[in-house]
Amino acid sequence: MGRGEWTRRLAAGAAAAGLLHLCLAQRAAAADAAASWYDPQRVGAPLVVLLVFSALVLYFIHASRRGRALYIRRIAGIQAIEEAVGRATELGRKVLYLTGAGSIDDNQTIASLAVLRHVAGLTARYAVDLDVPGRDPLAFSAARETVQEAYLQAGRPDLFRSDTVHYVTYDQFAYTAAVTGIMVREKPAANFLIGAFQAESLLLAETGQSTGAIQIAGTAEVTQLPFFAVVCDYTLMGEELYAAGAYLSNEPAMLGSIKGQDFTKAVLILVILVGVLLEILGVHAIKDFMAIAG
Amino acid sequence: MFWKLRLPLALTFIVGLVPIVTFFLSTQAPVIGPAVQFARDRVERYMVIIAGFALLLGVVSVVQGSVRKIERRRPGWPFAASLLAGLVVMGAFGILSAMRVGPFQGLLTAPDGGMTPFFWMTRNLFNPLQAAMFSLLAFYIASAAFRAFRVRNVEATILLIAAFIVMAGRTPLGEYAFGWLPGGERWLPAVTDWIMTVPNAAAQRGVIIGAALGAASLSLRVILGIERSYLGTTEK
Amino acid sequence: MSQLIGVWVAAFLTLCIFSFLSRDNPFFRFAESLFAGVSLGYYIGIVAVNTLVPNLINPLFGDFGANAHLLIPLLLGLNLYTRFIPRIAWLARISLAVYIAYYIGINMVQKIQGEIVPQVGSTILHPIGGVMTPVDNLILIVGVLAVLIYFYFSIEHRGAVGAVSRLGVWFLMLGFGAAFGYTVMGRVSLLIGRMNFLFIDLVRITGQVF
Amino acid sequence: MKLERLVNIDRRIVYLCIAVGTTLPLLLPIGLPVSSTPPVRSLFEKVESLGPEDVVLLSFDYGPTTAPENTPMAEAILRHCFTRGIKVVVIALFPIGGVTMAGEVLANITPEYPQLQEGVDYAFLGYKDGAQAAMKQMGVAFVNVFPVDNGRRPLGEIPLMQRVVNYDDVDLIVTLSTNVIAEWWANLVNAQFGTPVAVGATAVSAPKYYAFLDSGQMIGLLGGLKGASEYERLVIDRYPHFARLYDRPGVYTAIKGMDAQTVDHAIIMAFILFGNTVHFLIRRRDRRAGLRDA
Repeated sequence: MGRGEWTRRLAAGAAAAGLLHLCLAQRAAAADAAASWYDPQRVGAPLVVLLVFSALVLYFIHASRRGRALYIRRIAGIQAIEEAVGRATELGRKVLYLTGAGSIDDNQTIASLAVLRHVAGLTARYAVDLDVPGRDPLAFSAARETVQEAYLQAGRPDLFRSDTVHYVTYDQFAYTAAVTGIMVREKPAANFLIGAFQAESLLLAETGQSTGAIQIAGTAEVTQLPFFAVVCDYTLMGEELYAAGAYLSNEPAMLGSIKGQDFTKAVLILVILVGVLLEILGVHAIKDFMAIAG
Repeated sequence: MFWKLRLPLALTFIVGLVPIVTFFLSTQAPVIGPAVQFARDRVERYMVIIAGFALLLGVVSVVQGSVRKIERRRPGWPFAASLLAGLVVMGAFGILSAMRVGPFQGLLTAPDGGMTPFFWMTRNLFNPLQAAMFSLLAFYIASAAFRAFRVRNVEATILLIAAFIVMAGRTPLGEYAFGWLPGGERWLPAVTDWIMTVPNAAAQRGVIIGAALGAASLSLRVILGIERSYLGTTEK
Repeated sequence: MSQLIGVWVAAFLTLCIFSFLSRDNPFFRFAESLFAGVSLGYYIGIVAVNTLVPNLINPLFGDFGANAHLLIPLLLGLNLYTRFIPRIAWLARISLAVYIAYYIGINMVQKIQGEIVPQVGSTILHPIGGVMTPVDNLILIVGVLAVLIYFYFSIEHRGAVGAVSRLGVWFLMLGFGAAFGYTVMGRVSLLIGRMNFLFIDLVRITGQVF
Repeated sequence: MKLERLVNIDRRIVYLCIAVGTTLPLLLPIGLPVSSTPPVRSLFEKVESLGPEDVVLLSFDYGPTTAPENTPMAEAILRHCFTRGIKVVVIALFPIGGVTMAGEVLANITPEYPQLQEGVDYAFLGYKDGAQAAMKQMGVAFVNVFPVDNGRRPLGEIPLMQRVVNYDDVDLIVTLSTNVIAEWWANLVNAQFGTPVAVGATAVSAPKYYAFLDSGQMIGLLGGLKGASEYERLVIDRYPHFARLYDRPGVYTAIKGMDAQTVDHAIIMAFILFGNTVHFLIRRRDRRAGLRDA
């Protein structure tokens, strides 16, 4: 069975399970017997959304692999990545890449590693120094694998040194102090601040701004977005961060997954619109359904 | 090739589905109930232990880097020495406390309720350094506000006005501004509350829903083995 | 006396950090490198005492039979160090893969159950009404939809979609500005705390000793 | 050219202004007028209505990071209670430094009241892990949660604790809180046992407690330094002898802290206005120059 066939079947299966579940959920609510299999607190809206979402994503991955052309609009922050590395090449200065505060249990860090993979490929190709100081030990390990492999792929394993990806410390502000020190002393031409960030976001971004580096930030942390948006040259906000790696890879399967998540978004917008309409009419069915798991 | 790439990917697929499937199942379920219970209780503890081991990987990297710097007398090598000194002293106190060697009984409080050396270092070196670094934000937030809040275009102007109102509304300045009008001292604080609870909440909610979709989509890509930058391996 | 030395050490290090505001200098560099070392040592202690000893070592040494399953995380943890042996360095990826996979699965359901469903659910409101004014709900609904449209990647942002997406940007800017202004107070409080330490506590404690 | 220099002034000038604006008000109090708001007044009036027969439970649910905001609240409320002869039971439920904060505040305030006896007029029970469970258990008996006080004295030997068995013997609970613990006091203790709860919250978390005030689950709220300074002002106005205490130069108070806050906010806003004025002048100049050239 080919790979495309496999994803198509999964998609169809997920969709069918979604419909089946919708019917079952009504009964499960009435019959206590079903509750011994399900966790009644958790099935309902979350499971429906999960199945609809998975079905859409799998379908578009499949369609994209079959050669269907998918349009994805320009995202300024992503376009700027190559420009930033290019500038470092011109100036002969290093590129600094931070994967954020999160460990690899945070999806933002995984998304950041996908972007790092691309950035490392560029720095290898242009023979620019790359500096990835690590904060979380597991994220540091994964970043090291990522960068080393990117250099190997680019045919420049000679340029990868053991201090390209180096560890600093686990502490939020000790790490911040060390990185601001690097920024001020070594004046990187480009700073990438991509991943989960906490209060240190502004300390890092302001220091980087003062050294004249071009700064590309990306995070899904709602509380830190304002600071990146105000200080950095480009900011990948929330969903853009997660899409960046897929966008950069330009692989059909990756792009298909973005299309699938976009369609889910359209469905959710529709759910909100219909839900609001029903609220006006005094029918609370959709609101109640979404509130079950609240 | 199979072991190096396919095994990690196969493990990712299987291990990744476990929390998704067990999430919806009941621990009371017939047959699989105990397995669900196991997945929920034990695996989380396993992960904490694995993460604990990872810290030493970082320590090795730091020690290697610093020692190399000192050996080769690279610029700034004395600072590498002070780093190592801090690491060795504090780390030794920590490990001795973990092994309960001699006077090192307990990490933060000694059995008699007094301060351990580890705690003394935490309180007088570590915590003040953290607090000092954190408080630099007051300076940085001011300079960022000065530089960035300019009436350049519609977007920047909205940003500026919102920030300005909220800054005023959170201090007595907001009360003075319209205090000369009857009831005016409540205006800016009320507008501040409104901005925070209505438009700000809407923006945050939009970002959260979008980001959650993006994160879920990334999860799916990882589980399916489409996204594997983090493994450092590609198929090409 | 130990307290007196302590506060003066703390004060000195605080000033070293503050000196960075003027420019980079050896005092900051010293504080920064000491900070990195001490903090790493701190986490060694914390991880050893709070994680490895109670969750792994004590159970294994206490009652091996009942806790033999803990060999799984032990092996996966030790496996991370195969990285230092070039021939089998790739083995370390297995531990990473297992760790990532588990959390990536958890995150998927949690994002859907904990964020998407409740956030969408609480946006389904009667448009007339609200906490503070009668149009609050309407503004909230419009704002959420506009921001979601802004994040829509599959359509070019032109025409009507472009206009709604621009409205989404305005909502984002309003939110960002407000959040920025709102945070100022907390950050200034931290600085007040430090200044209070340098100018009031330090003097008081020194005075108490002499 | 000169105007451009004004827009791009050295950021250290901004830093210097903030440093001075924070330090001076601490050393030389300005005494900006403080007007009190209803949530603060209602807590103050509640304490005013209590006397030597009554008991207040004061819970330290914050750590050193928010001490500049929370400690002045604790001190003002404690002084208010001690002045009125109200009995106070002090506990700490915040894991990272709560008990340290409580100890420091007591060590600071009790010398001002030499007539008070520990164990008779107030009791310090110490810290308990697991705030929610502790709150529920204290509804049954304090001794279940705190078998001994912070000085390891059995509760049975403490005269005050012989008559304060559980929440039934407490007239008011005040929590000084940095996070969710305040909500638990309202949702668990007030809802279940009916004891009035008031909260001293950090500025960041204060807005979400308005809902609790509206629903009557909290009878008072001090929000951040602002709230603390309002309470201090109310206490000073009612008991003028406090003015001497609060005006001493070597003492940190919320009124001084609030002065610093207000000054710093004013400085930042002034810089923003200044930057925009210059920005506007540059644009006007350039537009005129453009007209001339054309």
